[in-house]
This record gives sequence, C-alpha cells and structure tokens, in this order.
Amino acid sequence: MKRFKTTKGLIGIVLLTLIALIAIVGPMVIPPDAATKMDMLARRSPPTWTHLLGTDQLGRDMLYRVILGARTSLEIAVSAVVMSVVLGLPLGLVSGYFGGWVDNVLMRLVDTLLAFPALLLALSISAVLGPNVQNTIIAIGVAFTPYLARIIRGEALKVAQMPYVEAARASGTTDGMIMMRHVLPNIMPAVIVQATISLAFAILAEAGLSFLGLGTQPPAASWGLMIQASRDQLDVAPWTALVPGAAVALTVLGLNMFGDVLRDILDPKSK
Amino acid sequence: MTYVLNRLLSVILTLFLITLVTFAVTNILPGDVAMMIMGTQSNPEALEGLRQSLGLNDPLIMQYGNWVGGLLTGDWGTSLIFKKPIAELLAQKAVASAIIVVMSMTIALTLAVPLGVWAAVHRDRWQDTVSSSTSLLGVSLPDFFWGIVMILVFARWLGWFPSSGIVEPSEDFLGSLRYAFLPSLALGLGLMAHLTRMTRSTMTGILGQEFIRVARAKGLTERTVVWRYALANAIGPVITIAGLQIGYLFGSIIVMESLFGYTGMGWLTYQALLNRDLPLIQATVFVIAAVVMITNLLVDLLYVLIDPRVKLG
Amino acid sequence: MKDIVSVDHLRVEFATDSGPVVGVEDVSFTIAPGETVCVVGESGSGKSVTSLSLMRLVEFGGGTIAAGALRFRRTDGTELDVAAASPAVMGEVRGNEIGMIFQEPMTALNPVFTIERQLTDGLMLHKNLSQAQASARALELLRSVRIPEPERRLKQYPHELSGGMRQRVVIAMAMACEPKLLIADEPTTALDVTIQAEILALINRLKRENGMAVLFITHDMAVVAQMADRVVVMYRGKIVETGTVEHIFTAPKEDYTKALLAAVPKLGEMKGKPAPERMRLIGDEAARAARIVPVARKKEVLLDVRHLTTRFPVKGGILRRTTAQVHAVEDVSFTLNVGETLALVGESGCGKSSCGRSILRLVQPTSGEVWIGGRDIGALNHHDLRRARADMQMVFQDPFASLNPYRRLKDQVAEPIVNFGLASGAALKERVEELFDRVHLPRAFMNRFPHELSGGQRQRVAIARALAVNPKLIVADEAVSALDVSVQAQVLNLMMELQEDLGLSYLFISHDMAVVERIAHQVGVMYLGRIVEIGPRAAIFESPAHSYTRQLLSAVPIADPSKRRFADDLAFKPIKSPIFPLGHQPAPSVYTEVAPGHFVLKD
Amino acid sequence: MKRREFLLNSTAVMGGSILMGTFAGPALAQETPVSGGTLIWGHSETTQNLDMHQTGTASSGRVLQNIHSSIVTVDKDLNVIPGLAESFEVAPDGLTYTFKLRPNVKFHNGATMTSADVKYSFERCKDPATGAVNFEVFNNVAAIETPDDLTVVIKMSAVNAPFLSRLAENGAGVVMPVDSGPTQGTNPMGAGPFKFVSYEVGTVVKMARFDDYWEGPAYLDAVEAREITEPTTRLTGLRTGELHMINDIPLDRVGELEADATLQVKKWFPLNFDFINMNHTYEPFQNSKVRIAFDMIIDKEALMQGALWGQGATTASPSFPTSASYNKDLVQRKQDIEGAKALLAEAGYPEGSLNIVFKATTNYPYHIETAQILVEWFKMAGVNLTIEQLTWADWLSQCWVDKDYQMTMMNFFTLWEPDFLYYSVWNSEGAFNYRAVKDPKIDELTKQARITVDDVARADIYKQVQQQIFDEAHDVLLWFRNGTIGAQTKVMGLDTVVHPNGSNLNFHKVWLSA
Repeated sequence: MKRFKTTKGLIGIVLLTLIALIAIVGPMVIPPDAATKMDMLARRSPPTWTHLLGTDQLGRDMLYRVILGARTSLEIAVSAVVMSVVLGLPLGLVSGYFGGWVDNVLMRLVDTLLAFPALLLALSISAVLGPNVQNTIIAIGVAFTPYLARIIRGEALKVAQMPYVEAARASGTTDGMIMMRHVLPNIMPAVIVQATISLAFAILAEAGLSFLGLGTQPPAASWGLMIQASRDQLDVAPWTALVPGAAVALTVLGLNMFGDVLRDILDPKSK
Repeated sequence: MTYVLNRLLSVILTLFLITLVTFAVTNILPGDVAMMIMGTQSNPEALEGLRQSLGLNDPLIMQYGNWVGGLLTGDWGTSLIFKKPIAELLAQKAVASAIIVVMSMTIALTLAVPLGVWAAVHRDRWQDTVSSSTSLLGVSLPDFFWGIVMILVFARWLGWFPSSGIVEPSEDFLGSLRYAFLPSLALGLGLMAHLTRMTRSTMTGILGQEFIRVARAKGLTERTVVWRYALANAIGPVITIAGLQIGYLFGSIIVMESLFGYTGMGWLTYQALLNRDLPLIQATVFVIAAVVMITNLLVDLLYVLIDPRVKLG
Repeated sequence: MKDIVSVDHLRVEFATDSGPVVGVEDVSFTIAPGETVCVVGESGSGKSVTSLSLMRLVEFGGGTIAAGALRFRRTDGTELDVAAASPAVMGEVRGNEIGMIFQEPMTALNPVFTIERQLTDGLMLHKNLSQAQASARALELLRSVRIPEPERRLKQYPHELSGGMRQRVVIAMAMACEPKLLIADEPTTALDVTIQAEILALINRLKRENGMAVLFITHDMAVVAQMADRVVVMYRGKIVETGTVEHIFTAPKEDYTKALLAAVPKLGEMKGKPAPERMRLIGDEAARAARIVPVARKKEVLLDVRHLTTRFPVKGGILRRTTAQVHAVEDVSFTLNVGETLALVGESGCGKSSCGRSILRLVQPTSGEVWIGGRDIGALNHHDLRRARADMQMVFQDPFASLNPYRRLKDQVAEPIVNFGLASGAALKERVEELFDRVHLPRAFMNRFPHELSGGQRQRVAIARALAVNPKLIVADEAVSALDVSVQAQVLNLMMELQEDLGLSYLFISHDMAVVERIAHQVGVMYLGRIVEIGPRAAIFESPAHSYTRQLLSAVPIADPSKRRFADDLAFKPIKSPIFPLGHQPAPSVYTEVAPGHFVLKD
Repeated sequence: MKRREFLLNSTAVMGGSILMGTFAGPALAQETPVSGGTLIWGHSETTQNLDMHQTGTASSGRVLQNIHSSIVTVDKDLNVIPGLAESFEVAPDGLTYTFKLRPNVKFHNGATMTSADVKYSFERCKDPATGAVNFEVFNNVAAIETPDDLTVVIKMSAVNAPFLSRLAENGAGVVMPVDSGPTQGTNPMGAGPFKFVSYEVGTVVKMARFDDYWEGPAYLDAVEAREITEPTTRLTGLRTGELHMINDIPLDRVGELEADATLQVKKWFPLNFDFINMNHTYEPFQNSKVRIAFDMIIDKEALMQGALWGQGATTASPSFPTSASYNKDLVQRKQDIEGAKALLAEAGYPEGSLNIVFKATTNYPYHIETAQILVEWFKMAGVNLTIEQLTWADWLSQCWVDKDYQMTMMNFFTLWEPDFLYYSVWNSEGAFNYRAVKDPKIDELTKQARITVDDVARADIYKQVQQQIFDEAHDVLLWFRNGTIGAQTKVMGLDTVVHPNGSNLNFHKVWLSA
C-alpha cells in the first residue's frame, strides 16, 4: 500500500521537475522568436516532422509555444495562488482561531466575495487596471481568496480546539504566538495541498480570462491563451487544444500526485 | 425553525452587502450602455441625449436607492438593451438555467459517487489511480473544450442531440430536456472531478470507522456494508459539497450557455456585463447570489433529513 | 476435539513500505464451550489482531493470515478452518455463529440508521426472518439486555442513546443470532466505572444463560480478575503465559506477567496506610519505587477555591441567544495544601475537568474565587493572568494531542520559559536539559518530534513543559488515563517523586479510583458539578458517607479473582442532566462534617 | 456578442454589393419559385431592442429589415429610388421635399398607410426623448406637413444635401403606424414583407409572411432567426441540417464550406473596410515620417491572407470601389522594412526606441490576428509593439470616446456617401475623428466639396482627399472584407437576399425548393 504511494509520488515529482525544467530552461535554449514565428504556408498543420506538435492558425509551432507557454502559465498560476494564500491565510487563521463575532464578520465578507461573480470581477479589473499579466494574477488571486480563506478557517477552527493549543495558552503563550507557532504549522499541510489543487484551476482560469481580453497578451504564449485560441478551430485542428490541454493535464496530474507526497514530507512523522 | 430564520437573516445581510459591492463595481466600470447602443455611431451630443433618456445621469445614491427600493417592491426595472422588463427576462431565463443546473448536478453525482466509492474501496490500488486520473482529466481542460467535444460527438457525428438552442419546458418538456442535455453533460463532467475526490475521501474515512467493522462482524455482505452502511453516511457530506459547487456552477454556465446558444441566466448575465446594462447586471448578480445562498441553506436543511444527528437548534 | 475454538500457531502479517511486518506470531490457545478466556496485554501486544483474525476481519485492516489454523466448531458440529474459509462461508459464520462487540460504543453503531434497522438486518440475513419477526426478536433482545423503554429505543437513532445504552445495543446485536462464541474486544474501556460494572455483569449473565463461550480482550488486569476462567497474556505479538485465572494471579511464572500484575493498583490495598505510596514496579526502578512518600510537611494552603461556579451557555434562537445553561461546576469549594495532592474523582460529565480548567481560567468561571498564593486568579486582568500562569500549569490527558506535532520537543518545553522571559540562549538550553533530566528522558530526545516518542515518554515531556516555569500547582487532568498500566505506574511515580523533591501541589483529576487511592492525600468526589464528599483519602475510601461515593466504590473492579463482584445484573442510578433553563437558581452546597476534615454534601 | 457590427451612420447605405457566390446548379437556379416552408436561419448575433428607431446594432437591423419598409430606398447602383413613396421631389432651393405615397399600402395591423403615419414616424425619430440613434437626420427639419392622405411635405430650415440618401438608410426612413411607438420595442410593426411573431431574448426571432405586402407576398411562410453566436456551433448546425442557412461564416472556414458540395456559399464584397489607426495626439505619430514608415512596415496583401484567410481585397481608398470618387490611382505602399527603418531614424526614432501599445478588440478576432502578425514585422523594423486586448465596451470607451490609445484598428461599413465618409472620419471637426487627425488640406477640401455642385468636380476633390490621406499616411487603409452566407442547396434566391448596404438580409424573394 505504502510502496504504491511512493511510486505515485515519484512519478509526480519527476513530472513536476520535468515541467519546471522546461519552463526554466526552455526559454534559454530555443530561439527567441521561435514561438511567434509564423509560417503562412503551414497554418493549422497537423503534427509533421517539421512541426512535431503541429501549428496553430497563424502557422506558429505548437511545440515551441507550449514550451514557452509553460513559463508564463506557471508564473501566473503560482503568483496568483501565492497571492490568494497571502490574503486568505490571515483572514482564515484569525477567523478560525478567534471564532465568535470576528469569525462572523469575516465570514460574511467571504460569503459576499464568494457570491460575487468572478466574471464581473475580471471585467472590472481588466477595464480599470488594464489587460496584462500582473492584473491577470490579481484577478485570479482575488477570486481564489475567499475559497482559500474558507478552507483555512475550517482547519484553524479544528486546530484551535486541540489540547496543545490549550496547553500553550495555559503556559502563558499569547494569542499571536499561538497562531504563529501552533496553529499555522498545523494547518500548513492542508493549505499547501489546497494550494497545489488551486494551481491547476489557476492555469485554466487564465484561459477563461483570455476570452475577455485579460490574461497573457498575444503573441506571447501561455497554455491558457493557447487553449482559448483553439476554441474556434477544435473541429478542424484538434491538436491546438490537445497540446496545451495535455500540458495542463500532466501538470495537474503531477501536482496531485506530488500533493499527496508533500503532505507526507511536511508531516514530521515521516522525518 | 429559528435556525432557518437565523440563516435567512445572514443570507439577507450578505445579499445586502452584495447589492452594495455590485453597485459600486458596476459604476466603476468605464463606459456605459448608451455608448454600447450607439457604438461607433456615437458622438458626444448623441450620447448625452441617449443617457438622459435612459436615466443614466441621476445621482448615484438615487440610482442605488431606486434599485434597492425596486428590488423590495418587486419593480426590477427594464433592461436597457433588450427593452424588456427585467423580472420577465429573469423568470424565463431562470427556468432554463434551473434545468441545466439540476441536470448537470444529477449527472455529476450519478457519475462521481460510484467512481468515488469504487476508489475508496480500492484505496491506493490501480482502481484508485484510474478514478482520480479520470476525474483529473476532466478538470485539465476548460469547460468549453468539453462543450465543443459534446457538440461534435453527439450532435455532428452521432446526431443524437441538437447542437444548440433551447426549448421552453412549458411548450415541450421532453424537448427542453433534450436541448439541455449536452450543456449539462459538459458541465457535469467538470463538476465530477471534485465530487469524486470528496466522495472518495469521505468514504475512506467512513470505511475506517468502527460501525463498519461491526457491520462486517454481523456477517453483512461487503456490498451491503459499502453501499448501504457506509454510503448512507457519506451522502450528507457529499451533498454539502455539491451544494457548495452550485456557486461554481453558476460561473461555468456563463460559458456553457453561450456556447450552446442555451440562453439562460448565465448568458443573460454575460450579455448584461458586456453591454454595461447596469440594471440587468445588478439584477442577475443579485439573483444568482441569492440562489446560491438559498441553495446552500436548503442543502443544510436537507442534511438534517439525511443525518439524524444534526438538529436545528 | 471438544473445544469450540482452537487457535494453532497463528501468524498475521501486515504489508508495509518496508516489507511485511508481523502482527502476531505463534499464537495458540483454545476456548472450551461456555468458557471465558481473557486475552490480556498492553497496546501493541497483538490481542486485537488475534480476535479480528478469528472473524477474518483482520484483512480489512490490511493484514493477512500468513500461517496457522483457526479451527472453529460450527453449530452443526463440523469443524471450520477460519483461515481458509471462503468469504461466503465467513458471511454465514460472522454474526450468526460468532458475535463480536467492540470498544467504542459511540462509534460502533451506524449513526444514520435506527436501532431497529441495525438489530434486524443481521437477523433477516442469517435467520430468514420477516421484518415483523425480526422486529419482535429485536425487542426481545433489547429487553434481555435490560434497556429501559425498549419499544421506544427501536425507533431511535444511536445519538439519542447514552454510551452505556449503546453498548447494550451492541451486545444485543452480537447476541441476536445466539452465537456460540462472543468476542468482546475491550468492551468496557471507554465506559464509566458504574456502566462498566453493569456491562460486565450483563455479559456474565448472558454467557450463563446461553451457555456461550466468551473471548474477552482487555488491557485491564482488574477486569480480567473479575471475568476470566482462563487467561492468555500477550506481549509484542506473542503469548507470554497461559493459565487459569487463579493461577495467573496467584502464581505467575513469567516476569512480564509479574510486572504487569505488580503495576496494577488494587482498590483497598491502601487500607490503613497514612500517606500515598509509590506504585510497585518490577525491575531497576523497584528499589526507588518502594520508598514510602513521607508525610507532608507543615500544612500550608496553596490553593483556596471558594464557591466556584462555571456554567456554559446553550445557544439557540434567531439571535443565538442563550436559552439554557450547562451547570458544569456548581458552588465548589476546597483547599489544597502545599506539597499535597487533591484528587477530584467522578464519572464523565461530573464537571471535574471543567473545575480544573476554571481554576486555571482556561474557561471563564461564572462566579467564585480562586486564590493561589494569596492572589485571586479570577480578579486578574488579561495581562496579569498571563503572568500568574507561571504559578499554575496543566498536564492533559491525551499525550498525543497535547503536544504540537510540528515542533521539536525542546522548543515545546522551552515555550513557557520563553513566554515569561525567564531564560534565553545557553541558559535556556541548560534549563531544558535539566528538565529532561528531571523527568528521566534522555537529552537526545530534545531534538525529536512528538511522534518519535511513546505515550509515556510524551507524557513526561508534557510534565517537563509544566515544570519549566517552576509552578506551585499542577492540574493533572486524567494525566495517566491513556497510558498502559506499567507506563502509568512509572509516570505516577515520577509525579510523586517531583512532588517530594519540589514541593509541588497536584490537583489530580481522575476517574480511576484505584490510582487515586494510591496517590492522593485528599479526595473530592464530584457529581453533577458539585463535590458530594471531600476529605482525607482514608476517610473517603474506608468510610464513604455519601451514597454516590459508595456506589462508585462498589463498581470498581478489583484485580483479585477471589473478590468477584459482577455476577448478577447491576443497575446503578443513571446520572442526571446538568442542563438547566436560564434563571434556574440551584441551592448552595451545604456540607456536614462527618469526621474532622471529612465533609459530605447535604442532599 | 462577438463580431457585432455597427453601422457607421445613416449614409452607410452602400452601392450594389458585388455577389461572388457560386450558384447552385443551373437547373435548380431556373426552377420556378414555390411558396411555403419555414427558413431556419442561424443568425450570428443577438438581437437586442426591436424598436427600429432605437436600435443601433446591425444585428437587430438585419432582422427588422424584413418587418419594415422605408419611404425611399436605394437600388443596386446606389441611386435613391422610391419605396413607400411612389415618387419624391426636391425643390430647387433644397428646402422642401415632397413625397407622394403609394396608395393602399397595408401595415401588419391591417391599417392603410397614410401621410399621418409618415409624419408620426419621422417626428418620433426626431424627438430626442425617443432615444433614436438616427435622430440627427432630422436636425434641419422645420416642419412636416400632410396636405392630404398621400402627400408628405417636409420643410427644411437649412440645406441638407444627404437628407434623402439618409432616409433610405436603415432606421430613419421607416414608416410605422401612428401610435405604435410604445410597443415597437417588444412588438415591432411596419409594412415589410414579414410580420413579427415572437422573440425569445437571445434565442430566436420568429416572423411570418405578410400576405398584403405592397410588393407582393414573400415565398416563405415564415422565417426563424435562431441566434447562435458561437461560430463552431453555428457551423455544426448548418452541417447537421438543423439550420437552412447561416450568415457570417468564420473567415477561416469559408474555403472548407465552399469545398462541400452539399452546401452553397454566398460571398459579397465589400462588407466593410478596415484601417489601422495611429493616434495623432501621440507624439511620434505627429510626424508623418513615422506614420509613413509604419505604413511601409506592413505588407497588406500578406496581412489580408493571414488575418482574413484571403476573404477580402486590399485597397488604398475607403471609397466604395464602384463609386465615382474612388481614386484608382492610389497604390498601397509596398513592404520595405529597411526603408521604414531609415525613415524612422530620419524622424529621430532609431531602432529600439519606439515602444507602442496596440489596442485591439476581442469583438473582432481577426483584429487580434492582424495585430499578432504586425508585431512580427514591427519587430523586424526595430519597433516594439505590444498588444492589449480589449472587450468591445472597453475599446469604445478607451479608444473611441477617450482617445486613450497609441495604435488600434477598426472597421466601418463602406460609406457610399463621400461627404459623410470623409468629413466625419478625417475632417478635424468630424464626429468620428477619433484619431484626432488635423490636416488643414483635408479640412479645406472636405468643406469645399460640400458646396461643389458638379459631380465630376466633387468626385475629383474626394480623390484629392484620398491622395492626401495616403500621402500623409493619416491612417493605414488595409482592405475591403467579404460578407458571407452559407446555406443548404435547397435554399433558393439567395442572390437577392443581401441588401445593397451589405449588412441587411431581406428574405422577400428567398424560397425553399422541395
């Protein structure tokens, strides 16, 4: 049983390392204009020897684009998730630890954000701040924050009732210290696992935002943008969706497999 | 009963906050519906005239007051782009969306629960991997991808379902379900992933509990133990998660309804937003938020029916 | 073969990361019809694995029967090797010919099904009864386990029943098909002592009436003494010793058995002794343990609790207003001297833990005063309270939950010192090392995480943490309840040693009368939030004056097979609810002094 | 709401679109039209307000064209011809217009049209409270008189030369029955070939034949305009036979449908023209050398092939290609990257010094493709172009209203009336001069044209304007884009369906073969 889990984790780590490597090394080794170079004679070419993964509607090489897109996509996803954690963590922590009216007020706020359509949020950010990568990150980060805050609150609530928290209080530890030293480390695994799952959603969220003009601005490549661009040509050039889709799928798979292992790594019991 | 009232009170409070936020955000958005109506025919005087006739020049406080007042008195105003009473539009589109929301949730649960149970029973074995990989694949590609795949497979190649459109359930109920099926299926696949995971983890927890061992010790077959004893306990948490997914679902239907020309609440919201039709934006956002929160309330009440331990205090 | 069960060289393995791990090995014993065999052992001894193997339930926990035979004589007289039986055959045997009851009555019943459904499904499956017949039989079963209002219970859900009633239901379920063998896996461990007495008596009666054999799994030698015909002692997956109960208790052959027996406090063995006494331990600690704790020095009051009352609100209604109150602690007064131990005893829900927490202001008391060293804790502001906590520390019940799994032990022990700014740098390290020495833990453990330690070791860490700021008072809330008996003895001895060396005062909160008899100077018996009787240890144990105290004492199993107490049905007065409507004004606690320092609540 | 087209303004009436479609087999084409059947049309856009006066979108106009009739209209040669008016007459001073109405024209409600209806309709459109998008057509109208039931006399306060042609356009000239205004938005009614039946918002508009139509009843029993905005879905509907026809075939898919023998494709030209805009208030673009250099960077033919998949024709002039004012001598600048670099250096912008943001709207996906191709060429010329994608609302508010952009592109329906085209778009006072072009020569010429009576001389002035726009590279004119319809082969009479304005579809003569 356990061995199975290790293999799974190993696959996850290998996958993620590979993807991270591609994201970092890719832009260094492939020619700088390879991902935007257009071949008007080979538009929507299915995979061939010259274009291993085919080309898109402007005759750009899908392989190069998917490699260059890795970096943008991961950058956006990681930054957005980090942002939502940075915002959601204090919110959820304080809410879950103190409970009572603090919890009530904060959770009403979170409910409001949850019920507020992400689309309206994205449109406002795009219109007011302008469409670019930073603002895409803000849009995704803000949209994810209430979900994270809710999950963190739940975890913090559980941990706050543990005897070791009471023990810390009995030994004169201040609330701030209890949150930092006792609650935070104990909810971290759940936060990190949730964050890995959110990463997958963030990559796809960018695809949705590209439809509204937010997201990576062309001709730069990102998986989300590529998937979005495939929308009108799925029936004639399915590879334009499948190539970035597979990249996302592999990343998500890797993240999930890795997530399980990460939980174990974070657990001091495994040390 | 007091519990329900209590929850309703918090729903009302949140809805009030939502009216404030929505109103603020929609007014920050640059551009207005007059500009959208005139498009590239607009010149400053023409725009001003149209704004005047649409009542866009009233002070903000007055607009907000009128809106909230209207919400309470049942006068929801008129859509500026469709020139139809908003209440009438909402009534029609809400029914359409209700059909795909219910249908997609049904599809998702029908697929996710067995898959999740199967994975939990064979935890950490190949069945588990198959189940989680399948559900992960579902979330690795966006909704519209699955939507188009559905159109191509079931409408174009197999010809089993119409590729797009919508039928009023009052005219032809079965027909309306036929039109709703493909968008629901595509939405259901997206929802499935999360529900499968939740079913699996809930079931895993329950299968490790003492009463399961007791049931086995009674000599009950494994099928009874898993599908009756364990599942009866898992269904509550799973339904709760499903309820929370309703919010996510209302985000997804925007894309899916536009894709399938299945014009429900999601499509209406999208049109309102794109055209800066403020009264319609405010109404749709408000209604969706209300539906999401009331659904969650209903799910919690349903939980009470499912789980005898939970009492309304 | 006459035996109903014959286990022959059983070996169970569990698959793990690093290859198979042996659960039990070379286990052989037999059970004759109508006989009670007790398998006794501490955690990890493999006693539960053995019982689960007999039902072939061990497979669901990832184990496999790797070798040996488990012969069971079926109702039709044929012999079945359980180890090799098909799932279909096991389905016929389980619940039908072998019944089983488990430790946790709170989780042993499916929370979403009615009692009736859970009682009848086995009957309908095994005995082909109709729904109506099965229901009738279920009612009959509930009557036979003496559940009050059985008709009503059938329609109820598990959460509506008390723990004791639930365990009766579980027993009724196990008895439904009149099995030839009942396996009881720690059936009373989670129960209060009076309920335990009732359940033990019930099992004895059912066994007698049905001529059924019982395989009784327990860690508690006192229960063994009360129940067993024959005893199997297990240790680390192997059998240490087998024999009749008299033989095991009077003339144990193996050292392990001897040590186990020695560590068990026997109720009544302290009769006539003036002061607490260390636990007996076999081995190198024996000499130290044998020393008698000297009589406490000059009496000086450390803790003075006056009319302490703590109520918890029960919220409800549209504005989440308080609609009723749990009267957890109700007008409790007592004093605790420097260097002494006051034990608060009582059953679950009696308010003893809330009392301890209220004294430390971990929960806010409703009224009353708590004076420690001349300071009223209740009157302190937030800041001063934090400072005052240096004087009073707490040791919690669950050594697994009371230490933060993510922090190194040295940091957790150092935390109170750091909090009060008592030391830092090298001085801090030195102090922590000293504390580890003090609780007899190797210094090498300082860099470890809690999970790397055993339960007893963790509890030592928890004690070290409590000691870190040189407190005067330690509230020990069921501090040894979760520990195995030999470990419990060691920890108790450590606590007594510290008391002696450091002049600590303990408020010792416990449900275990035998332990309390051994270590306390003063004993307070709590019931429904009040102290019903308080006085010197000897007075409480030798001349209990309150009816509740007497009831409690009569229910304690004694680790001596010659003093059996649970032959017939017992029915103690059930504990009443401590929830009262708002505005309920309970009468103040008024006591009669029956002997010097021995007070009894006037009812 | 993608690809919504907006008519530029009233004179957006265009001369005879050139049909380029492949007709179904000659045998079929010669069949005698038969009556009956419901045409299912997959409409590419969402119909909004159904009030002909209030609606500005081409999508609504495309449908309402079949419900309303206009007092005058245009023929294929872009001449204003009688519509509901049997004849019309303009007084020599240009201040009085007299319309003789056709007798016995029936509205859908059964009423007979009279001069009162015309007066009602025109006054409704003129009234700012109506919120009509074309209200300024009637700006100079002083009085509308109805001497008898069939005569309408319009008195102008000042000369307004384009008045007649603007009446021929979409909204302004339609005649609605008296007092029907309040219900036009939900139940549009006029004197057109089809009666409005029902509208489900966002789903379908249903229309039925009006048997008393003044030009004779249509062949089709009914038309159902199903709104399917997603291109792939619309194409699928056509291929599965759920739809008889669709408009706006995605540019990249035209070839694919043409190759399909079971379908017919109708294309016409021009639907609209596209041009690249440079904001003249942005410092580098105040220098004509920079603008010319930018023009030189672009290979228009390659761009047209790339972004339009060849569905158009490049042009250096925005004038209607068959109109007298079209300057045939203008030839687009050839791509010359090195020349452009030199010119930029000369203007003080050496390689790498220009960082330009190009705002493109997602409303027109081919604009995004265009921008992406441009980025590559500009990079070669040492200009760093970055794209910002905007929703239609954001584009309108940022580029059109606030002029907050550096570079962008837009399309307009090709304007047949040159005064309106050149004055509005390029005169520094023009209402649609969102690039802030300020060229004294153009200002002078466009003013002069307004008072030039001689047609040839007038056309010549506009040719000079085009020359000036080209010489100064105020904007970079790209191409005329094709309009497209895809249909089942059994849909007949499609060569009549496109209104001369290139946008509206009129189903009067369309029929379904068995």
